[in-house]
Amino acid sequence: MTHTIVPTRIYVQVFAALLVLTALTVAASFFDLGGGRLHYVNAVVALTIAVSKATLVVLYFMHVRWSSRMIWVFVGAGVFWLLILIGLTLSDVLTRQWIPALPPWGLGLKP
Amino acid sequence: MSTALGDRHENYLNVDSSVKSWLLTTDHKRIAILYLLAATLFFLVGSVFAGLIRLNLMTPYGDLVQAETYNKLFTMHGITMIFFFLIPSIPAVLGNFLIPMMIGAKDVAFPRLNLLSWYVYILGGTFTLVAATLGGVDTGWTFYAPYSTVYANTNVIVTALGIFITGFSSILTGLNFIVTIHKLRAPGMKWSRLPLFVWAHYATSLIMVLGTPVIAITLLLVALERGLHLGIFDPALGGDPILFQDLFWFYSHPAVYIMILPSMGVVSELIACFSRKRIFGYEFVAASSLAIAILGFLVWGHHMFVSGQSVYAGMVFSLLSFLVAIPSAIKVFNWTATMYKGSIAYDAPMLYAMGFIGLFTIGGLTGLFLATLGADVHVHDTYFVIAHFHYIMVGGAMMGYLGGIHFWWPKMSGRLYPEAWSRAAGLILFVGFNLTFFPQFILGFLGMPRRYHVYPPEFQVLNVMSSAGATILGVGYLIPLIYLLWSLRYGPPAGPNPWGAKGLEWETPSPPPTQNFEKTPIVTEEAYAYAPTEAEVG
Amino acid sequence: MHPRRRKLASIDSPLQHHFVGLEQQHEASTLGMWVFLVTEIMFFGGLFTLFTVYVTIHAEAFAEGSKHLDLLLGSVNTAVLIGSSFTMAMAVKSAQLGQRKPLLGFLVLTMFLGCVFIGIKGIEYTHKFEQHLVPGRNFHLDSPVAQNVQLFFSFYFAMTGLHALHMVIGVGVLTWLLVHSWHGRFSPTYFWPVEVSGLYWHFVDIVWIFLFPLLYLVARHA
Amino acid sequence: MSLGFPLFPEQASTIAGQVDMLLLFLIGVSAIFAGSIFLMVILFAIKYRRRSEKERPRPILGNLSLEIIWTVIPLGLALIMFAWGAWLYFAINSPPADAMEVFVVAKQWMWKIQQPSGMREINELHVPVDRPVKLTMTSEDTIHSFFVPEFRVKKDVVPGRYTTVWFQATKPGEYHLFCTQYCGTNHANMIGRIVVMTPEAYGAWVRGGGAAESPAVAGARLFQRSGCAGCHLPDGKGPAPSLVGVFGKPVTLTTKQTVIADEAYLREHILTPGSKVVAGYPPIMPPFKGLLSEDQLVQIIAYIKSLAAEQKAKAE
Repeated sequence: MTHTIVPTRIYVQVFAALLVLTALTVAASFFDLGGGRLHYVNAVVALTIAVSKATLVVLYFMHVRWSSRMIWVFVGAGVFWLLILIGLTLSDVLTRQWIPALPPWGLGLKP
Repeated sequence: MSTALGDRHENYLNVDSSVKSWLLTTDHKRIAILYLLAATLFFLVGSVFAGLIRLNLMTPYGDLVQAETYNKLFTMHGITMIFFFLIPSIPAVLGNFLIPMMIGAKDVAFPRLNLLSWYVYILGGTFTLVAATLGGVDTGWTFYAPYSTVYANTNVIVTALGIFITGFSSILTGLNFIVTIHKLRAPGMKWSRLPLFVWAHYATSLIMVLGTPVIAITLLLVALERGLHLGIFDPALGGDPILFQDLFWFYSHPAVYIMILPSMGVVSELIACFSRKRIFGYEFVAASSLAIAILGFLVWGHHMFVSGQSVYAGMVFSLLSFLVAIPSAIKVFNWTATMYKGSIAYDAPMLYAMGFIGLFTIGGLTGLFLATLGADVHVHDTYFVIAHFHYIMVGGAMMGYLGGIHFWWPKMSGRLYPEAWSRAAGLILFVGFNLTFFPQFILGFLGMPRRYHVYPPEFQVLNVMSSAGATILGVGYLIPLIYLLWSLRYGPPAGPNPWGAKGLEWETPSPPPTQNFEKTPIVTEEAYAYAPTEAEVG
Repeated sequence: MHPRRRKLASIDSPLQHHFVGLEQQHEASTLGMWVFLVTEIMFFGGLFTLFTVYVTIHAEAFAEGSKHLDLLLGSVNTAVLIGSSFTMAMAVKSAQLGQRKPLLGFLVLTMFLGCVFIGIKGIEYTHKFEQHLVPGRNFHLDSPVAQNVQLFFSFYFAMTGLHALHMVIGVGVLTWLLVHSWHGRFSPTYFWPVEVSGLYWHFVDIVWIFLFPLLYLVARHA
Repeated sequence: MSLGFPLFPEQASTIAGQVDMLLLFLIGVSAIFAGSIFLMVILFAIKYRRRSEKERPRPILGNLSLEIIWTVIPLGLALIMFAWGAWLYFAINSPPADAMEVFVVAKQWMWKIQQPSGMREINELHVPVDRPVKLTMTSEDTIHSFFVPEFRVKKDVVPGRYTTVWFQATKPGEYHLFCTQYCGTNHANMIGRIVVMTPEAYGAWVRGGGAAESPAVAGARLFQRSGCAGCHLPDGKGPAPSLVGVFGKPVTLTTKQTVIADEAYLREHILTPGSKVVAGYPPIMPPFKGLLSEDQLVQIIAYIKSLAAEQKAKAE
């Protein structure tokens, strides 16, 4: 059997890091990080922390750090496909108000 | 070839004939037979709906059925054929039967899960059929919001839940295949030696696993919206109905590849066997399956070019749609090149394979019209689209399925079917199919919209042609049903390898024993090693 | 792996007939669970996509809705769930080492924390019900964008509800594990059921790790 | 041709010929590809048919240059189709600035149309020949789709937002208007008529329609009656911004975002004012959701548009 036995110390450290990050993200939400102008800064900070937490869980609690490359590929595929779904959907929603001007090279449609 | 063995040996069919042994079986071959029976049943139900649709469209005035009934007919036709026949057909029947044998395994990785998938499929199907009998559903198989969530007065919730449930069957089958192909290959069965049928099913399984959950959550939301008025897709409550289309097509476009990729896998096997040649450009055909599976997820927006989607997103989706056409083209070219300087036999499966190439080529090329932005605007939601996807789904997927059934029938049943009848049926199907669906391309150019119960009289000539073709098509489907059943009792024993084909599944008796192989095979050669050995050339 | 060396499988052995050995069975099961988790990502992914779109176009209403959520209970629940992930990881380790008593202990602890999470969620749901924030006929809020706030709560209930359902299933799976470990079924060579259940449990934790900031935090300053 | 049916519908708009050229190109490419595949399959099937059971053809494993050729050529053709199609799509989606504006409200199962003169039609649309016409469309219930085969244009009509389509008819005559997005029981009967008339005939037809109010005039009345005019004073001194000249201009919101005050924004703002409040003004406007019909909304927006046009005219 080649299963890694992870030392308890590492689990405790990851657990502590997760709690600290949770505290950090809650604390950050009380401050207006964009200075009232950039409304998305808070969101970026909160999501960055969430991604870090998820990464810790995946790598250590779920043992991906010690897993075969195939598992990495599947984890990566899951995340990648989710980004495709979100990304291409947003590409539509966020550009709907852009009304195209008549192309400059023209079509000569007028009689 | 040993024909004397016949049915004498103990095999998966005669090992235990009690009903209980079938309903509780975990043998992938028996589960495949269970799927075959259920899928055939759903196909017959779906065909009856199709027949009534064509009958109604013989006249422009909707003389046969009321508008409500007609709308339910095309909805149930689409739902039954897509979710309950085409999607499970090749993977769950032929894939289940063959993948473990082709890779030299005794079963799939999770046999009990495999049986569960079948029960889940039957449960989902029952839900939908119950909904159909209790008044039907009239949203179209696409369930577009807000019609499905607010305005339809039919059994939308039950039907949506039925499809939701069946989705899990598809997910579990895909999961099972992925793990099986990764972990259960016989010694020496490297990825580069896998039959293309297995490659195609690997790609298909990826789509099932990555796409199906999205349709599941989407239809669950439709049911919740109807029941609880969540408002997520309802503009009256702040929602956006276009987002339903995004999520729906994120699955439903790749779902077309769930139907066609396995069929392409079948055709690769058939062309190689009946040309007695290794597939030309094996690596390219294998890689193109994966490319289709991946690129297929990036093109869903081409179903929404006139939906009010952003013009710029439309351009991105159009460009990506053209990219997914390339791997399909590569496959067609490679199959054709395989026939070059081959030794071609005209057995029934090969006729289906050649029919597939022809019809799929037309289906694929007309897909380009729909990917081209300016052209799609005109033909979108007209009969052109109907014709296009029937060329892919019936001309492509169905031809491949029938070709595969004919090819592996001797393996599954241990019997041969009458050759002359099978060739005649293949030709009748080809003629009937083209007569049914080619006129619909022209109807689409002329502007006849889809899902019309009545239509302006100038479209009648073409509609009558189409309905006439459907009659021939129906006869073409009935003939194989009859002679295949006939062969179960009267067909001569097939022997392990009636076609002289290569592949592990042909090295075991027909029908195969429960464990597939006497002992685990050890693979030492490439797939399709039809070439003469050194000694033979000598 | 020695695929050609076939072990004899007795009836009581956890090895199923079609595998070559326990190692192959273990790897297949782990891969199977990961593939399943990929489908789960996409399942929740549909909701996350919709939420992302609406939080962009109805930023203000979603911020207002977010402020009606109980940040304290949400934070406590996050800590509880992270704690349960930790105890689950320890349970898997105990199973790996074949230590029956610690395995039982950590399983019970994980189940307990899971139930605490579900309980707190129940309290939050009750509050929302009392405050008339459940979408539907009883929804009431004095706000110029009340309707879009209702949409926020539709997402809140759909997403946390689906997550809670996964928690309930997880507790069910843990109960099954508990029974089997009580009977001493697991060993250093056969512990994959504990490991794959652990993967599932951690996944449900990760979903919450994203739900928490998206629902409770992100929109607060929009 | 004596087929008994045509292969293409009549070309009756400026865009129709362009679309048909693209379609013919696609048909040509498809025919060449499909033809050569069929030919090869049949040729190979006959030429290399199995003559003896002992035949063992020599394997041809593949050919990299062939693979590259049959990847690159289709890719090149595909890119031409893409570019051509995208160019046309842009044109189909870019209404000329001077287009005559018609409002369309679709509902199960009819087309309600209002002419610039204010005249209303149901399931009929009269337009003059040789003049660009822009339709601003919305739906009262489900999604519908506006399709005129002879014009080669189509656009979904979506509840909760405005979509537009434009065309310039080239031949007087009558054409089908189809609903192509399935919308329920009588979807197939949601068929209308487009009547293209000479400018003279159209003028006479409009005059014959009697003294109908134009949408902007009706909108002005609604603007008074609904209480909008109490706050939105023309000089901007009221508690709400002046709406003179606002249409089509950028406005800054309380969130520091800038949006263009187009139809979509005005619509959203009238229905749920709280969501995007203009900077510098208190969020006191009541929501009009449920109080105004789609027709009335369109009229108020037409009025706000006319204010911008008036200002522009004065400035010139």
